[in-house]
Amino acid sequence: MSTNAIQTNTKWWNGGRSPFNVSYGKVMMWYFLMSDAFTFGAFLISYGTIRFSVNNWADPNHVFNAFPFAGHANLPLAFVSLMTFILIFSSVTMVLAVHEGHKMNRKGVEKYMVLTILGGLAFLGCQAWEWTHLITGDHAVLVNGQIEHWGTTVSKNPWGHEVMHEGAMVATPGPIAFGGYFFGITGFHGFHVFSGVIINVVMLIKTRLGHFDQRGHYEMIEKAGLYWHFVDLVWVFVFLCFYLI
Amino acid sequence: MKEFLMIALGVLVFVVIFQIAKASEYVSVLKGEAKTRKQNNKINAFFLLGFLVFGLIGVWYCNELYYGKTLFPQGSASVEGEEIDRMLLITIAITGFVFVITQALLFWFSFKYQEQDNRKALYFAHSNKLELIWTIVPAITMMVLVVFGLKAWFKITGDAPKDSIVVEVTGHQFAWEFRYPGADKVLGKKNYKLTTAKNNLGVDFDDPASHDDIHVNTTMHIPVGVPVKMVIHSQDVIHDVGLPHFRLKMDAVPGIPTTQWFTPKITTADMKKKTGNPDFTYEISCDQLCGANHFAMRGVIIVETMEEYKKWLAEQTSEYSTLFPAKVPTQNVADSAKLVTQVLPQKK
Amino acid sequence: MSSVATVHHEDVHGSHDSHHEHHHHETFISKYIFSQDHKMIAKQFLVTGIIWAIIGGLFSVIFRLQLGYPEATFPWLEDLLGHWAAGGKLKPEFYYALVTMHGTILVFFVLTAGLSGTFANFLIPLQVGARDMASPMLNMLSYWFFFLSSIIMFSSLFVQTGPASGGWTIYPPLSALGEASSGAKIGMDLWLVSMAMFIVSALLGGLNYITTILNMRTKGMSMTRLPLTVWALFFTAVLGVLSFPVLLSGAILLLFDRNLGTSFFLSDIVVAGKILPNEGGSAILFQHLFWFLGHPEVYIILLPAMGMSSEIISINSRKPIFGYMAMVGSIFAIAILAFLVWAHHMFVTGLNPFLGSVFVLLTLLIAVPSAIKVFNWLTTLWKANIRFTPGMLFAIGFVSLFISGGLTGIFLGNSALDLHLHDTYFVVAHFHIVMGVASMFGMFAGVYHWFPKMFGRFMNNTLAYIHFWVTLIGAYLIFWPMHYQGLAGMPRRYYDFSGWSSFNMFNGLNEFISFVAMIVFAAQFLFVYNFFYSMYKGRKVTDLNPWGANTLEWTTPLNPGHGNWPGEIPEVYRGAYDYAKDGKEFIPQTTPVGDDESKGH
Amino acid sequence: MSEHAVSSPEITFSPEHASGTKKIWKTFWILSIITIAELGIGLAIYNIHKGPDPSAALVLFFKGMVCILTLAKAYYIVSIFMHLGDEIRNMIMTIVVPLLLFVWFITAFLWDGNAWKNLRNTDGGSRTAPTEQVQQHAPAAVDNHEKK
Repeated sequence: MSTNAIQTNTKWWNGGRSPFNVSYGKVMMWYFLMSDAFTFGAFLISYGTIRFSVNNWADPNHVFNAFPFAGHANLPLAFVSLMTFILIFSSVTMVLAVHEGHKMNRKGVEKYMVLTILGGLAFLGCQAWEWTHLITGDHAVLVNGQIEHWGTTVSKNPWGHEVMHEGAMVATPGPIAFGGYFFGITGFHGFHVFSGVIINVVMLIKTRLGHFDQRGHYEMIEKAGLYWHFVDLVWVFVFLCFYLI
Repeated sequence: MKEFLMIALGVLVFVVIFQIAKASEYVSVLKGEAKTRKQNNKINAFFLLGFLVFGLIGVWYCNELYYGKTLFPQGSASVEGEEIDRMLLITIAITGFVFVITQALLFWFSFKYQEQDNRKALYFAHSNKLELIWTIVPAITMMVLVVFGLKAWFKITGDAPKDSIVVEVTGHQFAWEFRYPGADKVLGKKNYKLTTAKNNLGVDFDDPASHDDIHVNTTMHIPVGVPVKMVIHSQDVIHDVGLPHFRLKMDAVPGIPTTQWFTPKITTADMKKKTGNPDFTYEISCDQLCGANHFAMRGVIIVETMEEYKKWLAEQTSEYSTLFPAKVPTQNVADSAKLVTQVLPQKK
Repeated sequence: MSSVATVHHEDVHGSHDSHHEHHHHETFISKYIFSQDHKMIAKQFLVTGIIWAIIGGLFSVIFRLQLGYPEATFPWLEDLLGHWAAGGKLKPEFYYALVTMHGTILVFFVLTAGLSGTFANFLIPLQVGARDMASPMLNMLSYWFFFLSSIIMFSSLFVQTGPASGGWTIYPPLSALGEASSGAKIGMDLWLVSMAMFIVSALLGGLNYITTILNMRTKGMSMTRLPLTVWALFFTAVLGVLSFPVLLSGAILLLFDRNLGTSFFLSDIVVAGKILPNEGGSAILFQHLFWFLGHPEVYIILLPAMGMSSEIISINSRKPIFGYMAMVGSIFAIAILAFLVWAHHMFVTGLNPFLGSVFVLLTLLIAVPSAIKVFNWLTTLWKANIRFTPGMLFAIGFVSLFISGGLTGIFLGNSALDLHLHDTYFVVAHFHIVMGVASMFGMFAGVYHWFPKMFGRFMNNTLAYIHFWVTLIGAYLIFWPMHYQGLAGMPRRYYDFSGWSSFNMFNGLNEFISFVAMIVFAAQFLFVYNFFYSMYKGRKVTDLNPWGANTLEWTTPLNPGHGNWPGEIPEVYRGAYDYAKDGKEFIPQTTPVGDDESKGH
Repeated sequence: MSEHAVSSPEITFSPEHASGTKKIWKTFWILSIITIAELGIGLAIYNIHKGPDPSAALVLFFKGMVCILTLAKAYYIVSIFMHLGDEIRNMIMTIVVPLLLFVWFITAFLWDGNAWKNLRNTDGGSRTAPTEQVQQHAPAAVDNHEKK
C-alpha cells in the first residue's frame, strides 16, 4: 500500500501531523471509496468473466434502444446518454457546491446541493423507467419451436441469436446471466445513487441549519462530494461495460 | 455413569492445578519474585531444549509408525504420478533440511541464551549482508522447485495423447457414473434438460454418436499401459474425482466440463500381489465436500490387461439399445434387459 | 478501572472538530457497553472472541469424537444436540454443520475479530501515541456490527434445518441449492447475512486502524519508528479493507442466486430429480471471488500474530529485533503477494494450466519474505538474554509452528504436488498449524504480554506455563501425524472412513488425535480461568513498565481513562527497539537521543 | 481534565484548492466530449455489426478505444472533481497503487473465463470446438461480438 510510507524523514511522516495534509475524515472516506471500488470491481469483473465464458451476449444496441415517449423508434444508446449526462451534470453541481463551501458561502452551497439532489433523483427516475421498460418488454422468442413472449428478467433473456422461423426472423433465448448482472450491478449502483441522495439531503439540511457555519468549515460537504463523484465514477464503468462493449 | 466419573475426574484435575497455581503465587511472595522468576526461566529453557530433542525423536518415531501406511512404499500406480512422487521427495528433502536446522536453532538459542545475571545481550540490530543471504538463498531454492514443479504440472495437465481412451465421468449426489464412447470413439452429446429417470445422464439420443455409447455405474474398467482421458462432469454440486493411487484429482463442476488423463501402469491384480492385500481396489474418492453423504461417494477403478478390458467392453451393450430396444435392429435383447437394471440410478 | 483522565472524544480529534460541546457522564452503559474508548472496545472484542473460541473449539471436539470413535455412541450427545445426534451418534448432516461452523467461527470470529479486533484496537492508539482511534464512533459501531453478526450466526445454530454445512468456504452450488443439503436452507442465508454484517464490521474497524496509524501518530513517531505490531496491524487492515469487499460481492451474488433466481454461479444442474432452469453461470467464479478474500484472510489472521511475536521476542530477548526494515519490508511483500495468489486454492478446479503456473510462481515467492522473517527472529534470539515470560514462550511457540506450517505450504503451493495433496489431511495439517494454532499462539502471547496493561494485574504464571506446554505439545501431536494421513490421500471432511479400503488403516491414529484434541481443548480452560480470575484477583502491577519495554503504551498510567495520557502525549525520539544499546538495558522511545549515543538503525 | 492541553497528533490543514470554477467547467466539457466520442464509437460498432461482413478486428479496435476513453474520463473525475490531483503525491500513491491490483485481478479472472468457454465448447477437449464460422456469421449478425 504505501511504498512511500517507508521513506524516512520526509517532513510529512514524522508524526504529530497528517502526512497527507488531509483530515482523518477525508482519508477515511478515500479509503472507504477504495474498498467500495473493490466491491464494484468484483461485480464488474465477475460480469466480464461470465461474458468471456459464453459464446454469445446480448447486443446492447438492441437491448437499450428505447426512449420514453418515443414509441418504437430505434434509438440505440440515446436514453443511456441522457442518463450519463444527468450524472455528469450533477457531479459538476456537486463540485460547485464544494467550491462554494470553501468560500463559506452558505447560499451557494444550498443552491448547488439542491441541483445535485435533483440530478440524482432524475437519474434514479431514468433508471426506474429503464428497468420497467426492460422487465415489461414484450419480445417474441422461439422456445422449443414455440413462440413465447418475454421481457428481460433475471431468469429470462430474449436477446439471443435470431433464427428463421415460419418466414420471419425470431430471437432465441440468450444467456440468462445477462439479466442477473444487468439488474444486479445497475441496481447496486442505483442503490449507491439513492444513498448518495439521502446523504446529500442530510447535508443540505445541515447546511440550512447552519451547522457547518458554526463548525467553521464545510468539510462534510466535501466528504459527501467525494462519495457522489465516486458514484459518478462507477457509472462511467457501468456505462462502458453494459452499454458500450 | 462413566461420563460422570470422567467429568468428576477432569474437574478434580483442574482444581488441583488451580490450587497449585495459587500456592505458587504465595511461594513466590515468600521466596521473592526475582528468585522465582529465575527458577521459572531455567525450567522453561530446559523444557524448550527437551522439547527439541523429544520432538525430533517424535518426528522420527512418527515416521517409523506411519510411513508404511502412506502411498509411497507401494509406488505410484500411474506413469504421471511418478513425476509427482519425485517432486514430493525433492520437496521433502529440502523442507526437511530447513525444518531441522531452523527448529534446532530456535530451541537451541532459546536454551543457550536464557537469562543469566552475568550475560549482556548483544546489540545487533541489522546486517544487510545477512538479510541478502537469506533473501537470495530461499529465492533460488524456490525457483528450482518452481521449475521442477511446473515441468511436471505442464506434462500432467497438458493435452492427452491422441491415442488415449476417453471415458466420461459424471458425479452426482452421491455416486459416480461412467460413459464410454463405443466403437466410433465419439461421446454422444448431452443436454442436462433431457435428464429423466431412465436417461439419467441427459444424453441426447438424437445425436447418432450416442448410439454406441456404453454407460456403467460406480465401477470403471481401464486397460493398463494406455493413457486414459477422463472428461469430467457434475450434475448437481461440485464433486472431485480423487485418485490417490494415481496421484491425481480433478473437480467435477456443473456446467463446466473438466478433464484429466493418466497412464495406469499396475493392474489391480498386480497391485493385490504388490501390497499383499487380496482386497485391494483402486478407489475414486470424492474430495470436494458435496453434501451429507460426501464420505460415501465411492467409485471403483479396475485396471486390467488390454485383453481383459476388450473382453469386458465387448460384453457391454450400448445404452441406446437398452433404452430403445425397438429401434435397434438385431440385438441380444436378453442381455439388454439385464443391463437396464444397472443403468437405472442406484439410490444410496 | 478508575478513570484517571477522561478526555472526551472531540478533544481527541483535534481542533477542527471541537466545536460542539457536550459533556457526557460515564454511566455503566457508556463505559462498558456502548463505550467509545478503544481500550474498552478491545476488551469487548477479546471477551467475545474468547466465548466464540470456546464454542468453536467445542464443535471440533464433538466432530473429533465421531472421527476418533466412529463405532461408539455417546448418549449425552443426544441430550446436547437433540435429533442431530439421535441415539448418541452424530448425523452426517450435523457433522458437516459442525465442521463448517468450526471453520467459520475460528477463522472469522476468533482469529479475525478476536485477534486483530482486540489488538488493533488496544495497541494502535497506545503505541502510536493517540488519545483514541480516528473515529471512536465508527470504532464502537465496528464492535456492534460484529456483535450483530455473532448473534445472527449463533441463531443459525438453532434453526430447524441446521446451520450452514457446506464448509467454511461455502462453495456453491452446494451452498446455493436448498435441495442439495439441509444446511443450504435457511441456515445458509443466515450465514451470508451474518457475514455481510461481519464485513461491515471489518471495514469500519480497518478504515479506522489505517487512518489512525497514518494520521494520529504523535510527534516524532515517524513510520519507521513504529513498533512492528503496528506495522503488522496496519497491513492487516489494508488487506481487510481491500479484500473483504470482494467477499461481500460474492456473498451478495450468492444471496441473489439463492433467493432471486439469478444464475451467477449455477449452470446445468439437476438436483433431487429437478431440472433447474439456470444456465451460463460458473460455480468456479465464486471460488475466485471467495479466495480473492480468502487468501488475504489467512494473512489477516497471521500478520497480527507475527507483529506481536516480533515485539514480544525483542522485548524478552532484551535485544533489538533483528532487521527492523527487513521485517517491515517482508510484511509489505507478504501483503502484496497475498492479493496475487488466490487461485492456488483452485489448482484442481479445471483452472487453465498456464494461468495456474503463474499462480505457482507467485505463491512460492511468499516463501522468501517468510524466510526473512524466520531468520530475523532466529538472529534476534542469538546472543540474547532471554526471559521466558508466558508471552515469550508463546511467541517462540509461534515461530516454531510458523516454520512447521510454512514449510508444508511449499508442498501445497506447487501445483503438481497439489494434485495429490489437495483437500487431504495434509491441507488440514498445514493450515491448522500455520494459521490456526500459530495465530492462536500469537493471540495468547499478546494476551499474556499485554494483560498487565489491560487490567493492571498479572496473570498467574504457573497456569500459563502449564497451558503453554500442554498446548504446544498437543498441537504437534494432533497435527503432525495428519501429514501422513494426507500423504496417504485421505480426504478431509469425511464423516467416516470405514467404507474405504484405501483409507481405513488410520483408525488407531484418528482415535489418538481425537483424544489429544480433547485434552488440549480442556487445557484451554486453564487460560480462560486464569484470564477471568486474574482480572479481579491477579497479582497487582506495581511497576508501570513491568517488562522493561520501550513502546509508548507503558508510559500511560496504570488504568488510563479515555484519552490514554493524563497530560501531554509524549513525544517520540527513537525507534521502538533500542534494547541493549550503549550498555543500557532498554531506552524508551520517549528518551531523547543523547549526544554520546552511538548510531542505531 | 482541562489541565492537559490537548496536543492532538493531527494538525489542522489548509485546503488550497479553491482556485475558481473555470477548471470545473473545463472538465465538464472534456467529459462531455469524451462521452459523445464514446457514443459515436458505440454507434459505429452497431453499424459494423449491421453491415454485411462485420470485421472482428475492427470491432475489437473500437472497443479498445472506448476502454481508453473511459479511463480518461475516470482520470478527470478523480483528479479534478475529487481533487485528488491537488493532494500531495504520497496520498495519490496510496490510492493509485492498490488499484493496480486490478490489473492482475482482471487478467486472471477473464483468462479463466475464457478457459471455461473453451472447455465448454470442446466438452473438456473431447470434441472439436464449433467453428468460428458459426459464431461469426450468426443470422442477422446480431449478438456475435465475440471478445476473442
